[in-house]
Parts: sequence; C-alpha cells; structure tokens
Amino acid sequence: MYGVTKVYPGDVVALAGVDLSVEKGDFVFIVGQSGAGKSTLLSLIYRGATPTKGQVLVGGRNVIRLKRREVAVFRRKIGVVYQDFKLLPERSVYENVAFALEVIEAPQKEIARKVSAALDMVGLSHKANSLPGQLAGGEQQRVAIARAIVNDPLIVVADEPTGNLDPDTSAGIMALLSDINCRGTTVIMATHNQLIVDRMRKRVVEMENGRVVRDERQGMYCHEV
Amino acid sequence: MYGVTKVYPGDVVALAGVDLSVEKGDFVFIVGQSGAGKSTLLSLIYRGATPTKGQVLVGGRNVIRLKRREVAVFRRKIGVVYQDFKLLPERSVYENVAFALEVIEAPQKEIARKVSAALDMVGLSHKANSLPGQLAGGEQQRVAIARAIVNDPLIVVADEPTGNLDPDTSAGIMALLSDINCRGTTVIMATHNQLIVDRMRKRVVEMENGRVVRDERQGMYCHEV
Amino acid sequence: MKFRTIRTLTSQAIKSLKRTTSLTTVLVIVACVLALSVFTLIAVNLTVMGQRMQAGVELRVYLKDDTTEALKNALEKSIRSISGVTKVVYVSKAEALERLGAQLGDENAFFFDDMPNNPLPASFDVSVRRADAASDIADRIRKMQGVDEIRYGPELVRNLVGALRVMWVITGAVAVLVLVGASMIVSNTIKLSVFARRREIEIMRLVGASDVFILFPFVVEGLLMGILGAGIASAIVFVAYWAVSDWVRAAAPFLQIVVDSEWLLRAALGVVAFGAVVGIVGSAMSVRKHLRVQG
Amino acid sequence: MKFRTIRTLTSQAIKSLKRTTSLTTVLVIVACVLALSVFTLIAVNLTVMGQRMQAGVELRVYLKDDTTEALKNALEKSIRSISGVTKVVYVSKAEALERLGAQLGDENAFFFDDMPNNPLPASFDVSVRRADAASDIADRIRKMQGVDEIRYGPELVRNLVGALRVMWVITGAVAVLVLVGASMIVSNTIKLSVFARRREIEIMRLVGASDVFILFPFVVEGLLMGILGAGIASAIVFVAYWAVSDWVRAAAPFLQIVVDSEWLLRAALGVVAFGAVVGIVGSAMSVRKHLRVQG
Ligand SMILES: Nc1ncnc2c1ncn2[C@@H]1O[C@H](COP(=O)(O)OP(=O)(O)OP(=O)(O)O)[C@@H](O)[C@H]1O
Ligand SMILES: Nc1ncnc2c1ncn2[C@@H]1O[C@H](COP(=O)(O)OP(=O)(O)OP(=O)(O)O)[C@@H](O)[C@H]1O
Ligand SMILES: [Mg+2]
Ligand SMILES: [Mg+2]
Repeated sequence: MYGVTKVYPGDVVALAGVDLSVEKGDFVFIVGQSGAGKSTLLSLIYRGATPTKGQVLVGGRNVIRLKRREVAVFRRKIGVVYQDFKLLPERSVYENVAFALEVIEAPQKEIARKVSAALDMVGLSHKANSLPGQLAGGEQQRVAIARAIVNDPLIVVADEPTGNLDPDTSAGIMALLSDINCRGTTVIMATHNQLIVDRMRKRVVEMENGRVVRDERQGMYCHEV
Repeated sequence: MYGVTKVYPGDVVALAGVDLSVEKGDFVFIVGQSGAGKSTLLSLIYRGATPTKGQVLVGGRNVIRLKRREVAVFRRKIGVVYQDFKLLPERSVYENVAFALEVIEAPQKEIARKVSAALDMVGLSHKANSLPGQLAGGEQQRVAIARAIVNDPLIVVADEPTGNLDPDTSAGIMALLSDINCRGTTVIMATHNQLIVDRMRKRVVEMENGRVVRDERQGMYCHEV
Repeated sequence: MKFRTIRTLTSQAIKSLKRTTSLTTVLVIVACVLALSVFTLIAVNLTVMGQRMQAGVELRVYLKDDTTEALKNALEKSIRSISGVTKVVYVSKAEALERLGAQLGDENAFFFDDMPNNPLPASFDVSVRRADAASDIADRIRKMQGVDEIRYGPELVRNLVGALRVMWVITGAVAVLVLVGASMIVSNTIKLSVFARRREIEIMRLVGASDVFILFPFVVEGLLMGILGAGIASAIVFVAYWAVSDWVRAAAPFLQIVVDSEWLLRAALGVVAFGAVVGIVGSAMSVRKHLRVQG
Repeated sequence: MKFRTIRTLTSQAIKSLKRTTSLTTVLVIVACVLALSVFTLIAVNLTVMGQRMQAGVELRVYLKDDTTEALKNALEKSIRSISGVTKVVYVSKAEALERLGAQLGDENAFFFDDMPNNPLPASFDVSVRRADAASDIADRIRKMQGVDEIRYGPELVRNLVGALRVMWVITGAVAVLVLVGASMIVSNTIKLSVFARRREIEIMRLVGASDVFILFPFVVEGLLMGILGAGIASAIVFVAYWAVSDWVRAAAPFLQIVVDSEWLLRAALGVVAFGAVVGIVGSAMSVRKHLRVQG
C-alpha cells in the first residue's frame, strides 16, 4: 500500500529508508523502542508529515502530491487515534466525535445516530456532555478512538491506543478494532502492549532507529520467543 | 500517611469514601479500571484537588488547611509524573527539568549537575535541547519522570508513567523508581501495566468506582491469580 | 458548503464570541471607530466653518477721487473678470460717509452733519471665493488704472484661515495615525486570538476539515465583532454628537455645527459596514496566514 | 527572591517578549499614549492661547462730557476695586480723536485737522481677567455715576472664547474616553496573553512555583512593554511636535505654539514612566486574577 519512504525531520533521522507495504484489509502492529520512529511512520500515512525522500502511496494515490484542498478530503477517509489524543478542549465529548462527521457535512440525524453508536462501543455514552478536561486519561483515549472509527474510514491508524487503558478495557478496544478489520478496514497500530500483540497473532513490524528490523505474519511482540 | 478521604467533583462521584494510609518509604501500586478514580486519588496527595469531604494528611500536615503560599512550598517536596506529562511547551527538555530546581532557587551549578544526571537516568541526554513538541510520546513521558525525580522529593507520585514506553524502557524506569524507593522515598504509582505489577510484587491497591476494593502487600495486578 | 453546515458553524462562532477573549477585539474596534468618528466629525465641522469664514473675506478697492464714470465702469468689469472674484459692489463717496458714521456710532455721527466737503473716497467691495487667493487678486487689481489703494478684511480673519489650516493638517495626521494604528491593533488582536486557538485549528485540519470549514467560524466571529464594535461606537457617537451639538448651539451659536440627522444616520450605518468588513477581512487574513504556515 | 533568580526570570521575560504575541500590547500602548499625548498637547496649546486671547478682552467705558475731574478719579477708583479687573487706562477726548484718526488711516485723517470742536467722549479702557466675567463687570460699571455708555471688545473675540470653551470640553471628553478605553484595552490584551499561556501558568503552579515566581516574568514583560510602547510613542510625538510647531510658526505665527524643549523632555519621561506603571500594574493584575481563579 505504500512504497519507499525516508524521513529526516530537522537533523534527526526519524526514519532511515523504510520500505513497507500493507494490503487492503490487513491488521498490522508496529512495535519498537521509544523513539524508534513508529509515530513518524504513521504520520506519513495520514499526511501529518511529508517524507524528506521517498514516496508514500495510499490507495494508489501519491500522498505527497496531494494539493492543499485534497489533503482534507483525503484525511477524512483515514481514522487516526493520536498518541496525545488531540481532542478539541472546548467541545464536549459528543461534539468531538461528531466533528469528524460534520466535516463531511453529514445529515444531523445520521451524525446523532453514528456518534451514539461509537460512544456506546467505547463505553462512554454516559460522558457525552463532559469536556475532555473533565475526563480520566483512559476516557480521553476512548473518545479519540470513537472519533477515529465514527465515519467508517478505509484505514484506521492508531498510535498507542491502549496506553492509558486497563487490560479489560484494552481487550474491549482490541475486539472492536478486530471487528472493524473483519469488515474490510485496514488497521495499522503502533503499540507497546506485549500481551495484546502476543494474543492477537497478527502481522508485526518491528522498528529500531528508523529502520524496519523485523516483519512477520502472525508475529509476537518479541524477537525471540 | 493520610486519613479519611472523600471527593465529589461536580456531580461525578470520583472517590466515594476512600480510606488509605501509606507509610514513609512504601512502594504502592494503584490499579483499577479506566475512570476508577486513580488519578483523582493521586491529585489529592499533591493538592491538585481538594476533597469535598474528609481529610488528607501528608507528612503529618493537613494538606487541605495549607495556605496559598504554603501549597507551592509543599508541592516542591513531591515529585509528580502527570498522566498527560504537563511539560512547558515553549521550553527545552533541559529547561523543563531544571524548572523544578529553579523554583527552589538552587545554585546554577547544582541545577546543571542534577538535571544532567536525571536526563541520563531516563536516557534522554541527547535530547536536552529539543522542545517537548519535537519528542516521541515515550520521550516526553521520560522528561516528565526526570522532572519528578530531579529534586530528590520525599514522595514520588507517578500516574501511568509507562503508558507510552516499550517493555525494555519501562523496566529501566521501574528499576529507577525501585532505586529511589530503596533510598527512602515513598513511591505511589497508578498503572495498568500488568507485567510490571506482577513482577515487582509490591503493595497493590485496587480501585473500582471510587472505592478501594483490594489492598494487598506483595499483590498482583489481578484479583484472582 | 451546505446551508445546514453554515448554521452549525455560525452557532459555534456565536458560542465562541461569548467567551471573554473576544472582548478585547470588540473594545479595540469600539475605540478605533470612536477615535476615527470624533476626528472625522471635527474635521467636517472645521471644513464647513472654514468655508463659511473664507466666503466672507473682502477686499476694499479705493478709487482715486478723479476717476471718471467710464473708467469706473471699465474697472468694475475688469475686476469681475478675475477668476476667484464672486461679488463686486460699488460704494460711492456718499455711501462711504454713511458707513463711517454707522461705524462710529450715533453719539459721534452728528459731527459729520456740518462737514464742509466729503473727504472719503469711493470704493469697490470685492468678495473673493478663497481667502488664500486674496493677495494674488489684490496684486492684479492694484496695477489697474484708477485704483488708489487696496485694504484687506480684518487681520484676524486671515489669521483664522492659517489656524484652520493647521487644525486640518493635525486632524488629518491624527486620523491617518489612528487608521494605521487601529488596523494594526485589530489584526494583531485577532492574530493573538488565533494563536490562542492554534491547537484547535491544527486538530481540525488533522480531522479533515477544509480551509473554508475552519475559516468560516472565525470569519463569522470577526463579522459579529466588527458589527458589534462599530455599532456600539457609532451609537455612542450618535448620541454624544446630538448632545454636544445641542450644547454647542447654546454655548457658541455662531459655530453653526453641522447637524443633519439623515446624514449622520447614513454615516453611522457606513461605519458599521466598515466595522463588519474590517472584522471579516482581519480574521480571515489572520487565520489564512496561520493555515498557510501550518502547511 | 535571590538576585540570580531575578536574573534568570528577567531573561525569560525578554525571551518571551520577542515572541510576536507581545506586539499587540506594545502597539496598543503606543496608540493610546500617542492619542493621549496629541490631545494633551492640543489642550495645553488651546489653554495657553485662550488665556492670551482672554487677557486682551477690554471694555470701553465712555464718560459723560460734563464729568468733573473729581468724579473721574472716584470712578477710576471704583472700577479698579471690582474684582476681575486687571487694568484701567484713561483716554482723554484728545487721545480719543487721535485714536480715531489712526483707525481711519492716513488718507482720511486730514479732515479732522479743521474740526471745530472735538465731538468724541473721554473713556476708560478696562481690561478684565476673564472674558466670561466681562458682562457682569459691565453691568456693575454701568450703574456708576458719570458713565455714559459701555462698549465691549470686538464680537469675534467673544465668539472665540465660546469656541475655545467648546474645544476644551470636546478635548477633555475625548481624553477621558481615550484613557478609559486605553486602560481597558491594555488590561484586556494582557489578559488575552495570559489566557494564551494558561496551561503554562497551571503547570508552573503544579511544579511548586510560588506566585511571585510566576508573576515576576509577566511583570517584567509588562514593564518592558510599557516602557517600549510609551518610549516609541513619546519619541514620535517629540519629533512630530518639533516639526509641527516649526511649520505652524511659519504658517500661522500668531498662534504662538508652546515650545519649551525642557518641558517637553520632562513630559516625555513622565509618559514613559506612566507606560511602565501601566505595564506592570496591568500584567500583575491580570496574572494575579488568573492565579486566584486557579485556586
Ligand atoms: N517534530 C519533530 N522534530 C524533531 N524531531 C522529532 C519530531 N518528532 C519526532 N522527532 C524525533 O524522531 C524520533 C522518532 O520519533 P517517533 O515519534 O516516531 O517515535 P515513536 O516510535 O513513536 O516513539 P514512542 O513509542 O515513544 O511514541 C525521536 O527521536 C523523536 O525525538
Ligand atoms: N475535572 C473533572 N470534572 C469532572 N469529572 C472528572 C474530572 N476529572 C475526573 N473526572 C471523572 O472522575 C472519574 C475518575 O477519574 P480519574 O481521572 O481519577 O480516573 P482514573 O482512575 O485515573 O482513570 P484512567 O485510568 O483512565 O486515568 C472519571 O469518571 C472522570 O470522568
Ligand atoms: Mg510515538
Ligand atoms: Mg488517570
């Protein structure tokens, strides 16, 4: 799903010549040490950053060549769970999730229905009117997840979506992502959660210092098990 | 170390009659589901919030009765790792860590020495001049940890300090906290990381819906093992 | 954009307007519009007054005692033909004497009754359109045949013309200053409020909001702020001007302040429209620039 | 606080000042100080001019022809004793005739030479301190024995006094408006910049920074902004005023503009000090209020 990629933001070499391709409908874990370049790799997919060298192809389109107006349209097809959540601090949980539908100008009724469903799925219906600042860390993370999945994206990019969640809730979220994946959505997820990766037995890409050092179908979190 | 505590922020019952006492030099894990009230409990210790009912005693002092000026002085003796890091976005990593020493007006030389040492411990010496926005999630978390331990606090309060860290780096941080604990510092840590809790075999306090439901010396993450 | 979206975004703009931070911008706009209005009103009034005063400037052209009727008529014709001259009135020797009598007052007039011969010369009273052209016109007339001497209107009027010119220049300079300063402040204030919401804008972009979608609430907010600010300011000016002009009419009736309620109302509406434009353009430009930087 | 800490915090304030967000506040201060200065200078000049003009207001008190020397002296004494009267000059019948001759000009003067008897009355020229008291004083003099009639100074002077009064009131009103508006805007702009840094302030408090520690950089920033803003403004005013006063002296010399470089310099320093105080107080208050709310 994308070709050659290399990035050097500033003087820091975050990605050093990464080649990776993901098929439509895949479920991929990106693992690796802190600072290995996982988030940077993911940001190339939703065009949060552009590579210094190399090309990124998503759905057959060259992401780098997108014009300003096209970027916004392009991003609407990708649901992203950011590592730092990126919730609008002055809007309620409901409004935050609804925002992803408002930008595609969906009918009000459809918005209401889909947002309720998404909040139900992450177990936060009772917090719909809270502001992000009034939520527990794990609750904020689940709002971010709800926003990413609410408009049935083609690709879900999730950066450490269970970092602030207890094992039970994490399992629920993983079940949710599996479910979405079964319905054809590509899921690319960066994580440090060994238990989850080992239990799921999906494709695992391990990174180190900006390079892909391992790429296994049905892999485990660790190199040698 | 503190007495009866109860909190009701807004209409949400985050803590419902919690009794807990921690001895000087203890190492305590707080575990529990997302939204169980762990962060709220911790915030009472460093007076990030005040209880609606009940009293909080830290080092024999009633935290609620502190005057404005005393609060600042009090907080300097407690190192806190916030769940959302709370780094100053416009200061470098070095300045962020140094800030905890600047507020106690330490000599410039001592600041330089201690900050370098703390950044070494979390493995971020090479990023000293970066801004928080230019760091990976796990790197930001480690800056927050460095700031919490840099001025040799009496108590370290850590809220999910390994949420964005890979198992190897997490192990390093836990070794660091154990080390600090051995030198007499009380460590209170909220976490979802089952592996860590199970491996350390320290005191575990489990919370559910704002209540303490389990409190074991040398406990495991889960109820029934 | 669909109409529904516009409604949603507008209601968001109104919500955001209610937050305290927008107050600054509204206040700045109020202050700027007030300052501009005050200066404009002063300038308009000074101009009108000045025109009235200048219209009254006269030259008195004294004729030689031996001027013939024919020469007098020729002279009148040549004076009339000078551009800038608006009126020429002949004052005969007899009329001049009468005028002097009136000037000296009743109690002194009697002593002219038994005057052996009239010593006063005949003259033309020449009105000129613009006071500053008076000396040029005087020079031209002085060279004509039959002219004995030329006198200007009172010194004070000429001085007043100079004073008014000074006032205009100062008013103009201050107005330019206020305008430049005002637009800088407004644009900077909006920039600051965009800066305060930079995270919000970044997040919106990442979620796939188009530029227009992000711009729109800011533009509406700017529009509302502009209308609000300019509206408050012109309401204050409108009421204050009525009060002041009433008071001035009582305290200094000869100033003849310009009061034309229709004109004022139209000006106020113009000011509000101006505020709306400033608000829209200011916020749109700031946000747009910010979006560009973000890439 | 230790000196070292003060140094550290000050350098932080300067760093933060370099960011664009502070520009707004500096601009607002510049604009406000400029507006205030311009109005103050106009007001000062108007006042001085007004005082000069009013000093020139005179009443002419005509005496009856049969007034004895004794009565004349008594009258002079009573007029002098009226409060508000600054000067009393006696003009005899002969002097009055001379004055009329001078008024009428050389070419008309000759016909007074063969005047049978002098028809003009003697008079007192009475100067009064304040023009608006003139009519009261005239009323009192009119009732005295030996007084035939009283004439005022020219109409125009009285009108000018009225016009000046209007100007003062407008200037005063605008000055009050500018002052109130300026302080609101400055305090709001600082509030906005505090708002933009609310997270930073919150984090500082959580790390154990005392109020003074947090306040200090803001206060220093406010101080610097105030000095900078007021400094720029007074430099502009200083230079502009020199230029304008030169130009005015050439264009309208009779206006006699106030130029006293020492006075101006002292005023400029005062303005800068004022700016510094506004900056300190404004920022300290905004941050303090913000800290209070945070609890
Ligand atoms: N905006 C930036 N400017 C400069 N360097 C950056 C920037 N963003 C990331 N980096 C650097 O690039 C490297 C890779 O960062 P990245 O965020 O991709 O790591 P990561 O694998 O996501 O780590 P983590 O697991 O801790 O989130 C890090 O060394 C980081 O410091
Ligand atoms: N400022 C606030 N205003 C209102 N409710 C709040 C606020 N902060 C927290 N809460 C609520 O209090 C409850 C407990 O929150 P808390 O942050 O203590 O949970 P937590 O155990 O730390 O969860 P997590 O593991 O997800 O961080 C949650 O339901 C949360 O929504
Ligand atoms: Mg990352
Ligand atoms: Mg928490």
